[in-house]
Amino acid sequence: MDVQGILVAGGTLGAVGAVAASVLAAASRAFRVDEDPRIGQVTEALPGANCGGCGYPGCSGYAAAVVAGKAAPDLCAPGGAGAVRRIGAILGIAIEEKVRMVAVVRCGGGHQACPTRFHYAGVRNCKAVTLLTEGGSKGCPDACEGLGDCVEACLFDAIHMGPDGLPIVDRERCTACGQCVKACPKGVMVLEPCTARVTVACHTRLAAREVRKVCSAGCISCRQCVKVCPYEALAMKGNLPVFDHSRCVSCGLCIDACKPGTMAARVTPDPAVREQALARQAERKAEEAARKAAASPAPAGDAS
Amino acid sequence: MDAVAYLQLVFWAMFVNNFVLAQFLGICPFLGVSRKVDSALGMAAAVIFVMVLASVITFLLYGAVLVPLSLQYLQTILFILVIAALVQFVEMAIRKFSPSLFQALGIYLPLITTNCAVLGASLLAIKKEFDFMEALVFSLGSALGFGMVLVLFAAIRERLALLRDTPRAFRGMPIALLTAGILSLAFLGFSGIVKV
Amino acid sequence: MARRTFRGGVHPEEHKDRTAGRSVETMPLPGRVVLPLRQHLGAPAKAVVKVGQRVAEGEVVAEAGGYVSAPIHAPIAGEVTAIARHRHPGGFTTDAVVIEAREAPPADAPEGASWPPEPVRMPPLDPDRASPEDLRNRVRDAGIVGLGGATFPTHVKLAPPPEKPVDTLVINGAECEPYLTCDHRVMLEETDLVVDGIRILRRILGVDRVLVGIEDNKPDAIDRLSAAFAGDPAVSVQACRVKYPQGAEKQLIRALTGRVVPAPPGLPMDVGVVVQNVATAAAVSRAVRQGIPLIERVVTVSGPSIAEPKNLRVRIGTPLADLVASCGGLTSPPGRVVMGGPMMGVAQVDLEVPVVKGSSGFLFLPAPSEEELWPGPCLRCGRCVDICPLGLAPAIIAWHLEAGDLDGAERLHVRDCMECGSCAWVCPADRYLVQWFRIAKARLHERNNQHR
Amino acid sequence: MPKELRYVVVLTLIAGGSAGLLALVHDATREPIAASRKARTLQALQAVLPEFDNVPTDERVVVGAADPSAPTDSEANRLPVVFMARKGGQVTGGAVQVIHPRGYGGPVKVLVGLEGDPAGTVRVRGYRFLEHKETPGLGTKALEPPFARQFEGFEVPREPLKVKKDGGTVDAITGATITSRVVAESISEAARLFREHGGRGTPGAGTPGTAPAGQADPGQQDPVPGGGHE
Amino acid sequence: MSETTSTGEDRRLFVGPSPHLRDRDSIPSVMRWVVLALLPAVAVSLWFFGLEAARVHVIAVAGCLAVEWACLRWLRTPGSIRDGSALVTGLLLAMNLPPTTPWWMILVGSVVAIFLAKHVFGGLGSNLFNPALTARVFLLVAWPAQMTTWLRPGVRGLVDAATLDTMTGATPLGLLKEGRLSEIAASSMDLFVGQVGGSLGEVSAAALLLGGLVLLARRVITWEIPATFLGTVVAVTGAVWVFGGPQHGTPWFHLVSGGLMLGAFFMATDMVTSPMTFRGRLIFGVGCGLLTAVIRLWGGYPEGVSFAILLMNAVTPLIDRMVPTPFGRGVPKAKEAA
Amino acid sequence: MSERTALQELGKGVWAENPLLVMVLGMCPSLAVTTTLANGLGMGAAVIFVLTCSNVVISMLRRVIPSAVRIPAFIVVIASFVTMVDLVMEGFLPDLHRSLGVFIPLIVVNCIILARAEAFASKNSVWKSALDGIGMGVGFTLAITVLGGIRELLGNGTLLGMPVLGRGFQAHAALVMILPPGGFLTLGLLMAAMQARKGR
Ligand SMILES: Cc1cc2nc3c(=O)[nH]c(=O)nc-3n(C[C@H](O)[C@H](O)[C@H](O)COP(=O)(O)O)c2cc1C
Ligand SMILES: Cc1cc2nc3c(=O)[nH]c(=O)nc-3n(C[C@H](O)[C@H](O)[C@H](O)COP(=O)(O)O)c2cc1C
Ligand SMILES: Cc1cc2nc3c(=O)[nH]c(=O)nc-3n(C[C@H](O)[C@H](O)[C@H](O)COP(=O)(O)O)c2cc1C
Ligand SMILES: Cc1cc2nc3c(=O)[nH]c(=O)nc-3n(C[C@H](O)[C@H](O)[C@H](O)CO)c2cc1C
Ligand code: SF4
Ligand code: SF4
Ligand code: SF4
Ligand code: SF4
Ligand code: FES
Repeated sequence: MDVQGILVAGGTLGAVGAVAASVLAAASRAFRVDEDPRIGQVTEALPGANCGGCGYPGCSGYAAAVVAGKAAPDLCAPGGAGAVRRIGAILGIAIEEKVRMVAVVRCGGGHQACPTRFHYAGVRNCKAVTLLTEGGSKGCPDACEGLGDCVEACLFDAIHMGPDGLPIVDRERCTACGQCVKACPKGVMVLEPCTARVTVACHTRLAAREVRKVCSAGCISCRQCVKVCPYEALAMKGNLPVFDHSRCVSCGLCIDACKPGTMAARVTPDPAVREQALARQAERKAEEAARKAAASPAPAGDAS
Repeated sequence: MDAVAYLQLVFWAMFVNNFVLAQFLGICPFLGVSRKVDSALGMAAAVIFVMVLASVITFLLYGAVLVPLSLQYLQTILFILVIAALVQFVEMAIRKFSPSLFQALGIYLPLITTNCAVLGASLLAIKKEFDFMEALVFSLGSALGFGMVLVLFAAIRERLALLRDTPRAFRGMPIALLTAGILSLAFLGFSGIVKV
Repeated sequence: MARRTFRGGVHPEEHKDRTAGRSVETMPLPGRVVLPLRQHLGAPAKAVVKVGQRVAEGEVVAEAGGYVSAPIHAPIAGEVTAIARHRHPGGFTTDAVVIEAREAPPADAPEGASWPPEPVRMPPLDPDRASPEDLRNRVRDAGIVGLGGATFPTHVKLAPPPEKPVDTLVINGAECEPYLTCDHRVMLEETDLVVDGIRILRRILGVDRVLVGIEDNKPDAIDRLSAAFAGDPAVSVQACRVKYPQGAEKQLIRALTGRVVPAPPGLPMDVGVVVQNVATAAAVSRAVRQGIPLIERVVTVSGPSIAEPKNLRVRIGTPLADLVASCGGLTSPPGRVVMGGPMMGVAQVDLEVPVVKGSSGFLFLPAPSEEELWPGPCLRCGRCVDICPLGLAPAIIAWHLEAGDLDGAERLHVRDCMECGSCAWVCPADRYLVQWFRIAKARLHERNNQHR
Repeated sequence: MPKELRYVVVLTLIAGGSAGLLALVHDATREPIAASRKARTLQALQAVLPEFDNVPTDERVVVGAADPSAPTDSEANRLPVVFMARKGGQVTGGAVQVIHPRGYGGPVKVLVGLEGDPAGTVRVRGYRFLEHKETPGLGTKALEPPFARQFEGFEVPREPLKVKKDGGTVDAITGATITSRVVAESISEAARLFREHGGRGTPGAGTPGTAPAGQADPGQQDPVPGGGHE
Repeated sequence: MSETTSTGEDRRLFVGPSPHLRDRDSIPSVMRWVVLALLPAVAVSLWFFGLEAARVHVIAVAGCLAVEWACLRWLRTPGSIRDGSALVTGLLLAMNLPPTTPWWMILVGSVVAIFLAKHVFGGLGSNLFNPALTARVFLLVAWPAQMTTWLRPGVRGLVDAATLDTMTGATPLGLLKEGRLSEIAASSMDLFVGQVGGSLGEVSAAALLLGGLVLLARRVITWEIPATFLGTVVAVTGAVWVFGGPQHGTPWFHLVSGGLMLGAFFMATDMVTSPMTFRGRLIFGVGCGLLTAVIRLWGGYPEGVSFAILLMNAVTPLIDRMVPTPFGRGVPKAKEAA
Repeated sequence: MSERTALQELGKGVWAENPLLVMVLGMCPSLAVTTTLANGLGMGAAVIFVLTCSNVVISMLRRVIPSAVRIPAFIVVIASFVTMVDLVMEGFLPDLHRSLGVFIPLIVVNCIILARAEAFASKNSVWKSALDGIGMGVGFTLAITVLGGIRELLGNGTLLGMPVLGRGFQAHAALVMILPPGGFLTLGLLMAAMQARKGR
């Protein structure tokens, strides 16, 4: 059989192939749909978590918005710098990178420190408690309820409930998508730059006097942290100290100074930084003393 | 064959010898496009359309081209070529005329090409030596059966998705497969009702 | 008379016998009252008094904060000692005016001023002569809000927009919540006021048909009102089946008129009906005929932990602790204290809350059982679906919510839920269904606000 | 339209080329395939037939085919076939392929080997399922000793065989009566066809397989040739 | 809660959402009623099959409870061994087995029921398929011979393999399937009372009916499923009997033989795996009845109840999508506030 | 995606990207033919052959084929190899050919093959495509052999036809395992086991 057989087979299938290809060719003409191919590319560049943190419905929605120029290319927190770079490459634009943020728990009032006002019988959900009674179940109206709405909300499994009923953020996993911030009815979760290793674990609106009544870990406005900071990274705003993150070097001296333990280390401070800070503190003390000493005669101050 | 026989053939193809649960054809789209009832309905419609059309075309090509030329050994390659082209054609058409359906079916339309059910229906119709009407009815029944379990399964999976207590190890594909297993166990109840 | 009713509903144990037969006792005037500025739906009232100011009983201490709002009057004479945030028995915190009774007149009072001063009253109106407009303004100025629990300002309901003509007034004497008997007692003891109030309301609305719906576990009230309206063809007193929530307005309208109020934002007005509670009617009569503003109400104090369950006539603002004292104190520490009925009432954190216009009762109930504290998994028994008076599918909505699917819940109309509690009551797994729906409604509300 | 033209050219070439290549492979495998098919038939026949020195596949009758000795492929597949075995020209037996339409999982194609003379006593020599969907481990027990042994050398009576449940003599397999029935009835039918067509080389006139004569209870148990598809 | 002290000093109130009253039914009480309602049928099975029946009941219940305990412990799915659901499953599994079922098969059945059909899905309330029936069908398909070996009623002692053959008989439905309806010795009264071969729960329609009525009276189950299920079977088999001939069996025969009563009152009504709406339950019951009749009349298996219920379990999620129209949504819409 | 070494390219299909257990592709043959260990092996071998050859050819043709007719073109290539396997197997391994039945032609539509053609071969060099094909094929084969082994053992009491656990066990083999439900259930449990291991 042979050549003829081969030709018949080849010819037959070739003909069918030709017909199929022609139909497809015609169809691709007739049914042309124009879509910016970059939308697909951008979608691929995104992590595909569909977390909605960007404010668009799903990653592809965001991709369409970015390509259309309706959204900034750096809104995807989970994608991080990598995604921004890739999107920039696809769209041919240069984008500067942002400081990575991370979620932080601004409350130290766990079950022990800040007991509840009543026994709660209901859905184990923070939002539920705050709807039931304004201020929630804790003594402090701003305390963490500890029922884990933030844990539920995190799509990246970055939050776990600690033993004392306070959430603990896994800083490696957190993508700063902000879902926990949205979910927390008590405003406990906030995003801070990941360089900030020390935070104020309290955000109460109560006055110091009332704080003492309801919570042993809350800020009592004693100002010790502000005083001890050698870099002037802390200042009181209302009842609470506030960080200037650009100044804080995370030496942790304020942690030692804080009696209730409101100042909390999210990452253990580096001992070297601490040494430096202590030195700086000593220096400043000396300066202070010197200034005081020099105050009365007032000679030309040696600037340093 | 009379009308009753055709009905029996449809029943057989849908229930007794269901493509997915008894014949293991088209499992990938069955697992892939069954997360939402709406997309399952779309997929079911697409498969029914493609499957019947493909069976008819391949049946005719087989009888009119391959048999006279003694090229039966080309049936696989010819059938799949026709199916692939057909699917792509349908895909382009849907994309043009119903972008919403296209969105919903998304990446699954091309999956029909690699849906063994479509090729399977074409091949089985030849293997079982059906005549034209039988082949048509058989492919329709098979496609309906596929669509039916797809939709059933999609409703089941929508419910599975609402379950919060499924142990971690079983979430997703394992539970879907185990459900399909129990479903196919239940479908064994149809065995013996009609023999074809 | 056919017993009228609606679809769905449940039959909780009534627990009414401990107070149903006890006539209303008037409590002595409290030494101190707390008047939250949000005692009604709508805009909070605005305080018009200052700390240190002396006020007479019936004097306005806060004026309406808008059209949908109501003024608040001093229930006792005394000195305004504070205007500060105070816990409201509704589960929130709000600004409140605190008035303390004083033994002697203030130092700067004019010579010879007596203390306490004469109560302030509005001039009486003759309901047959006064225009509907005047009558309605009187209802407004008297600070009357719905006493059936919803506390919607009554004058607003009495002014339906012209495109929604009202042809029927429904009077709600169902009192379907277990334990509560205050409306029952009002119907028995203040029949004249209720009847008169109904006539006034009818005149304001200009309707020819009044239907009074009373559950048939109160045959004495049905008889009393039927007799009072005998010969008045416009008013018909109807017995309704004992079933919770017979008193919910949509259900009552369905039972009495057969009309179906459209789903939210549909209102009774959409089917030509206005619903008012019997106690509201009595309050209207007082305000019109005697010029007395809404400064007191009847409250049922009951529950297993209370020594002498009672129906008390109480001044608004009276601290809850005073009520307990009037009822002989507590026999055992209660597990739960609830304002309102057990099905829809609000649990209290402690007893430091005042009686407000919407307080129909205070119940001292045992602590929840273990099963109630730790609900089981949903059995999908469908009981909740069968009995939801609004025809919702509570369990299915709750699955969506537990799985974090707010949109799914919205598609299933979670917003329609009136939080009657029937579904959670009937659930064999004791699931917190209603609470899930509250969360959902709050989240949907937040989401909508965000989008604006 | 150069772009579209390119589609056509590429696809045509690939399709044509593939088919050409396949033609070559087909050519090369044709012989082995034919050989292996034939070998399998013969192997199956050998297993159930008494000794023979002819080529039974060449001496067959396809009952009901338009031309019983030269049937089409599909006829040979669908219809009962009688193969004759001879030794020294003498009929020693035959093998009959019947299709029982009511197996547990659908039609069963059974090859029954018979020994003896079509005109005299006919004994069973063995049987095989050629195509079946009986349940492995249950229905297939019908091919294994305890059940199969009762047919070794079994003299097939002229009246139809029945399992005990149907009031006959054959011991059925517990839990697989249906398959047992298939075997019993197929043997009966095979013997009938063998008696009718054996030794003649041509089918009996007027006995197309579609309406076999001599059935005791056609509604209940007729292994109708071509009654099912497989 | 850790703060609750035993000294009585803790005067904090409980604060929770309304309602603050609950119906007295709880999961354990519901399950207790099912067990109670099954007792008459259990007693009948013990009467007819003696020690063999007791053996099956004990192994099935113990097996299910043991697997339940293990699953709760290792998979941490919700539920508690004390909620009684595993006990019900165990009893119903036993009722679905022939009295001679080997012990190891019963244990495999327990694992299939409790692990595969229940806890894999998330435990009580989450399963899609009726656990006891999944196990029964699994065993039936896995070991068809053992699962269709029926002891004659009245054999009270334990049976060993050697004597087994002399003590077996066919079930009425098995005979029907083989076209030997006339050989059914049992009178229709025997069928009703249970003087026939079959699974433990297939024998006495009367005892099951009694239990079913208890469940209905106690409102553990609602009438829709049993009524439509039984009604459809009667209607379909009746029609076939009238038009197709007596060899298909009378509707009464179908009503009182096989597992129909057990299925209609105890298994199709399993709330977890049946629809939640009134209309849904009607559809479910009709579907079960239709499938049962079709499988009994034309299928390869003599009994169709278990398959029918399992198949309808699979359709339940689809049925449950048809939620009722909420009050006030069927009428012309009020003007939607934007 | 960083460059992979040849070994990684080969190895990924076996575990991390196992086409059956991880990517859930090629389900039909995996479930249908795995009633015995031998079937699994045979099907596996056929798939390795087709996958490797088609990967190579498609990778060679990847610059020639316009994307609009990409799918038909790929599938024709695949179908050719499948038909070859079919013909060769029928000629030389008739028994295996019979037991694999209609699933040999259906290798054409085995999603794994087209998926690899699309996702890998059409984007990578010939050499890498070959490695990918072999790796994926081996991964698939391993998975279906395990599946076939379990099902044959539990469903028939044998392995490769031998009653490894004794005749007593064989007599009580669970039929359901070699019926369709057994396929779904075994694969489901296998995947759950994989997921449980990964979860640790
Ligand atoms: C579940 C539910 C139950 C109710 N029960 C009663 C009741 O028993 N008696 C009553 O007067 N109002 C009841 N209401 C309030 C009525 O719906 C309606 O608001 C009231 O009758 C209107 O009259 P008002 O404005 O004079 O209070 C209930 C509301 C709900 C949502
Ligand atoms: C048991 C058995 C019996 C068969 N009987 C026939 C037959 O009678 N006639 C036939 O053409 N093919 C029959 N076949 C099919 C052959 O295997 C094969 O198709 C044929 O002998 C080869 O083709 P040929 O006609 O070119 O020799 C049978 C196969 C088997 C297994
Ligand atoms: C999964 C399954 C497969 C079966 N396969 C067969 C079979 O291949 N052959 C058969 O005769 N019976 C088979 N049966 C059993 C039949 O359904 C039927 O019960 C039996 O044949 C009745 O005969 P008996 O009286 O011997 O039990 C099977 C049953 C089940 C559950
Ligand atoms: C009325 C009723 C019927 C039940 N029927 C079954 C049943 O058929 N099979 C079963 O395994 N469990 C049954 N149960 C027990 C329980 O619902 C079952 O274990 C759950 O399906 C497990 O999630 C039943 C329970 C009730 C209340
Ligand atoms: S911890 Fe908060 S911000 Fe970080 S990933 Fe989780 S939800 Fe997002
Ligand atoms: S941080 Fe907020 S959301 Fe998280 S547990 Fe505390 S209160 Fe709940
Ligand atoms: S609380 Fe809502 S969902 Fe529950 S029964 Fe009442 S209206 Fe229905
Ligand atoms: S009543 Fe409770 S258990 Fe029953 S379906 Fe509703 S939520 Fe589920
Ligand atoms: S192999 Fe994927 S659909 Fe069949």
